[in-house]
Amino acid sequence: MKLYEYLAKGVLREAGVPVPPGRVCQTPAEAAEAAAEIGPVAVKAQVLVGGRGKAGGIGFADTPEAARAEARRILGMDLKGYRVEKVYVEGKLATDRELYVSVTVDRVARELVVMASAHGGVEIEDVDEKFLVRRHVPILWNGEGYLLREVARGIGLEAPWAAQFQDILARLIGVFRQRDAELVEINPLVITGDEVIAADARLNIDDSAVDRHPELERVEEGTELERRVREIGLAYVELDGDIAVMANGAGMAMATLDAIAHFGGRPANFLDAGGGASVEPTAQALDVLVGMRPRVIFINIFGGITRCDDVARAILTVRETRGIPVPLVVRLVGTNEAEGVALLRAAGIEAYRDMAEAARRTVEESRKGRDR
Amino acid sequence: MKLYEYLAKGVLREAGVPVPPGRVCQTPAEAAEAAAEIGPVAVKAQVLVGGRGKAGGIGFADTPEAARAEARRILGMDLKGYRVEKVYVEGKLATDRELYVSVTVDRVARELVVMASAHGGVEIEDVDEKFLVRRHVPILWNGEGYLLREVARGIGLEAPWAAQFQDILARLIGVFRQRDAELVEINPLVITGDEVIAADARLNIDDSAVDRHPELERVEEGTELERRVREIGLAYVELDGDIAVMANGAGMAMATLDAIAHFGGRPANFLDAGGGASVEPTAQALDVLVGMRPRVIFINIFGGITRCDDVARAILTVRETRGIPVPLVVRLVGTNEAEGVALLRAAGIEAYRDMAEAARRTVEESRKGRDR
Amino acid sequence: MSVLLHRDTRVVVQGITGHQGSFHAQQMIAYGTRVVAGVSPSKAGTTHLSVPVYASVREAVERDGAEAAIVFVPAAMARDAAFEAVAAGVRLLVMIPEHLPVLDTMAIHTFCRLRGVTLVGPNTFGLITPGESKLGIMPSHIYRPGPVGIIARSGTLSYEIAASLSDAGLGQSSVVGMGGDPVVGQTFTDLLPLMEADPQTEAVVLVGEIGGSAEERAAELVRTMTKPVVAYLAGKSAPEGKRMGHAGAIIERGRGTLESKRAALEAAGARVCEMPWEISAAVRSALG
Amino acid sequence: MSVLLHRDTRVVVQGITGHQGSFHAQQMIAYGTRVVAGVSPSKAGTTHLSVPVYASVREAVERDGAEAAIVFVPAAMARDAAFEAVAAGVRLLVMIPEHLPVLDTMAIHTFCRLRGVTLVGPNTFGLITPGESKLGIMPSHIYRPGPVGIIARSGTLSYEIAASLSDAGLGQSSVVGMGGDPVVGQTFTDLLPLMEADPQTEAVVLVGEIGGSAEERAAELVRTMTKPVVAYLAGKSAPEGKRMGHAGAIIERGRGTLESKRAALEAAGARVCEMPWEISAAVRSALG
Repeated sequence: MKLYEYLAKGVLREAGVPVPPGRVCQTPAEAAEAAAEIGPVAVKAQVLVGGRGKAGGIGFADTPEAARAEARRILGMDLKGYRVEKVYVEGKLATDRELYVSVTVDRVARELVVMASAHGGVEIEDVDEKFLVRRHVPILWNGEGYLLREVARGIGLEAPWAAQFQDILARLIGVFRQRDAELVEINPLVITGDEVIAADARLNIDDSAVDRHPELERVEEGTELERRVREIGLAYVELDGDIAVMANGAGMAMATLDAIAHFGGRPANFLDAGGGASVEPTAQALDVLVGMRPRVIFINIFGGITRCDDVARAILTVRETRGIPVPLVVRLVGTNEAEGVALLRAAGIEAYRDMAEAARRTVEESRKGRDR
Repeated sequence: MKLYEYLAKGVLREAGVPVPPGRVCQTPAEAAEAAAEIGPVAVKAQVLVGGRGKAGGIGFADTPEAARAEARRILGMDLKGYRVEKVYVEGKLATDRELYVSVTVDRVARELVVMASAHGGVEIEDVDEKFLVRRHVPILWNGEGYLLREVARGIGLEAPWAAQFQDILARLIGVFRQRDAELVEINPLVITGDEVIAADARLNIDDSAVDRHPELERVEEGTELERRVREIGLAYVELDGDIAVMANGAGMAMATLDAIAHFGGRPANFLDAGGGASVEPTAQALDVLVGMRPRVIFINIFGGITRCDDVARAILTVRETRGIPVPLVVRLVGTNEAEGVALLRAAGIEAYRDMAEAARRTVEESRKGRDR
Repeated sequence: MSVLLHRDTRVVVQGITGHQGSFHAQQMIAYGTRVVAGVSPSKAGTTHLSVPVYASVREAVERDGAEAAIVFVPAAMARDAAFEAVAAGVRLLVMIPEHLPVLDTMAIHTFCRLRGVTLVGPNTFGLITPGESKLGIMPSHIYRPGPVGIIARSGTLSYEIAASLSDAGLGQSSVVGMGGDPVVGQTFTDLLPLMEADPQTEAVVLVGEIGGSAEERAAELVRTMTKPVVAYLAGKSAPEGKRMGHAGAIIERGRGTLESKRAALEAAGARVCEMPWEISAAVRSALG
Repeated sequence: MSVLLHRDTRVVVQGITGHQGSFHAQQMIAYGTRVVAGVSPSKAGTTHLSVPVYASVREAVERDGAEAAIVFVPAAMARDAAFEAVAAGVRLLVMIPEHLPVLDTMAIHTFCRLRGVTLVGPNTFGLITPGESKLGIMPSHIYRPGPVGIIARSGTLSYEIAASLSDAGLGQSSVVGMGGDPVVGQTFTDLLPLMEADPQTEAVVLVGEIGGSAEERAAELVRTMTKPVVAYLAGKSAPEGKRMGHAGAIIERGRGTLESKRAALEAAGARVCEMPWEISAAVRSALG
């Protein structure tokens, strides 16, 4: 779960990380009020994508009136597909230098890793490796200073900033651990005069740990359809093609998309119906696919724990209740394959055994659909 | 550093461990007042030794007047060599069962270890091993319930006490870690009706960690002389013999006592002058020994980092300033041995090379002293 | 021979009386797995599927000599269950649950390292030594004993591939599921040396996917192996920044792409198949 | 040969510009120890005793290939220094400071185990391979190369014994200080197998004392050793419940007595001497 900047900064502020004063606003009037309180401000679109600045999602204002105008401009704008619903009105910083610092998980070392750079303010993937300092955080690390000193020294910080940076870094690691984060990032971490202060902040929470953090405000992400499917408990990602896809298991679902692309088709979604799905969720999932109005629906099942007859029953249920108004290609092998195939055949649906053949046929159907 | 029961219970109460209401009192009048507030009470001598009960250091009182009388009896009494200065007046418990539970360090496993028994109320060393449940606390343990369940089950606890016991155990481990303890012990942990409550408590703090716990009240331990020598920064233990001993290094000091005992003598103290002591602390240490008015003083030095000439200078300093009115046996070998021996010889003191010979001579001198 | 799991491995099932635990314990027993006990604190003292049910793993270790534990408990209780098994002294720990917080997995992993325990998972289908024993949730009927080792990040995809190998007459020596999470106990890098050392294994199939760098790391080892390695990598069509079902299957800020993995493996001499159905022919040809 | 420390071992001294660190670094260099660098954040960039002084151990490891670190910092900073050395990748860590909180030592010990680092101490005099290298605060002149390995809980007492062995013409292969704390990195049990395996070592002297059960544990190993073991145990006259100089030298509630240790070692076949001056004759006779 990604937190909006203003929420991330709230968590950091609570943890003792210096952040500028700021208020989240939903109207230009609120923005003007906030600026009247704070003084010269930045007005920042609150969206869950990076690169806001370049896309025009950040403005500056020295007066309340200017803040109102900036808020009016930004609120409601479309930033990389996301409509801006809120702006964060925040005290403007005089920036002497911009640093980068983040904490994330190193999958290989199975440890947290700190990354820092003296060249902040640009996306981390654009920072040259040679300017990046990386240090692992041992699981037994409990504030020992060596780690903080090494990072501060590694990016060339000296007094009076080094001590402040070290303090901030220790707090960021603390936030990561206490909040079950998967990313804590301050970019840029700004040097202004003698002070070090977080100008922007990202805080992503481990989805698997969100439930044990009732103190954090929930942020919904993704399209409306994605949210709806996730509520059923299924993994779903919207794509931009015209072939609706369902498979069981994340790997099979990915491989199914790849197979469609292999034959020149364009998948409309990723949908993992689960490794051991039964009739009900499978029917719900199929229901979603029908609702997407694709050119074709491709169901690719390798029945391990999933039983092919259950899948067949789910298909028939959906066809009987709401109908399936688009071509349907089914590939069905594995546990109870014979029963499943027989059930479908009795209803006039021919199932494939071979994944390649089924995927090719699916793509052909999608072309036919386009020609119609 | 051992904490008095009332201090230990204060720490436990703060950590959420159930303890009876209680007040520490220095006069019989205070005890009566406390009893008036609390109701029927136990009046308990606050001393740093076990076995108070058997020694008469605990009394019970149902009325304020009885509490006054018990306090009068106990305050000022001598318990195993310690004068009782304070009593703890604490709500009396109706005891159904007495359990034992403690957390300490397992040196071999280098982990904390929990010990528990359904047979509490007696000293742990008297509990049969087969009634003791031992479980290590992994350094990564962070409240996982398996450990708590295993211990509770191991001592045969069932509902409604098991859950309370588990909660208490988790808190005791927390206290151990947060306070840098070396022993947390509740004996007995009492079952009274549906409740589990700590009737007695020991909390010993790791001496090496006391400095980082300014929140803990300091408790002075040992005789006045022991405290005085420790303030100089030397390791000192009072013994009951008549030969004052100084050596450099803990092992050498122990071996020196053993050598004296080996030849039939009785050491008056253990004193480790340090592995690399220079003139000043050595002179201070010797000064203490002289003040003890022993029959003989034995100085046993293996000069490694310690320089023999420094030791000789310290001896001569003390002799010149305050005088050494008892026989002195010096064994001096190692670094700068020749200079040290020469310095002493010039002052009329003959040093030994051989530890055995010196120890034997020391014991002979002590016998002479006794004959005088 | 086989890696990690043998016909004699004594297994305790944590959560044996739950819906999933009970079903799969039964399947494992039917396959021949030596399940010696189950754990379920609320059902302690009973018998389930003809094995004793205890309140703790420790009892299973002490009374029945359990050496391996498989965990079927909800994610919220998984860390406790894992610590319990490790503290009780098992040598192999298979974590089936999905949705474990990554910090929990890191703690479990570290505790396993300290106690010398082999951790498989979490979010894994487990592992199977065909014809001997299985410790997981995979369908039993698709495997045949044989010369091919499989290491997979994904369950169903590995079933697809195992079945196609079996259909082609290519049995499996050991099949191990890494698990679909970002942090898991055993990765390709931990398992490849076991496959290389196992006399039964003649070729290894890696089933990888987008996210992380496990495949790139594996490539470093593939370079030094004497046995042929065939790989299939899923997620070529996955967009950046989206989790593809597995918590670990995500391309983040340009890292974890399929291209990077394919390039590394091919440069190391592995045969990377374009589609899963090409695997069995590739293995056949690699075995010569 | 020798255990743990050789003439080529590259050493970094943490706290090299402090009073104690500077003195002993000089002594070590004079003895022949290959001190390649020192660490002292406030003096970084300077040269001390002809070696570079860095702000971090990492620099010493990366630039000068330091493999061993010896720590001379106040107890309050010792945990930080130890973590720094381990994280930087040294293989051997010698902790001289006394008065480390036990929980700190436990954390350091665990971190060392996770990274495969050999921890000696804390509260140790260090270790020496006579004639090759020393890593500690022991007086150099008392040792001679030879066939006797010494493992000691106490510094000065071990000096006494080493000197008497040297005087008797019995040199030492390796002398290792366990440290006087309740929890230490290397105990008799960890070191005896190294002595047993070391071809230069022909007999082992254990210098034990009251407190804990390290000697009883050692006895279990002594039983299986081919090399003779001679022991001296200090603290026969120590009263119960009193710390005898070392934090670890205390008889608590009847545990850690000398009698228990002596009985265990003798039952295991070790020769336990009554007094330290009897050691060299006992070793001479054990060597035959």
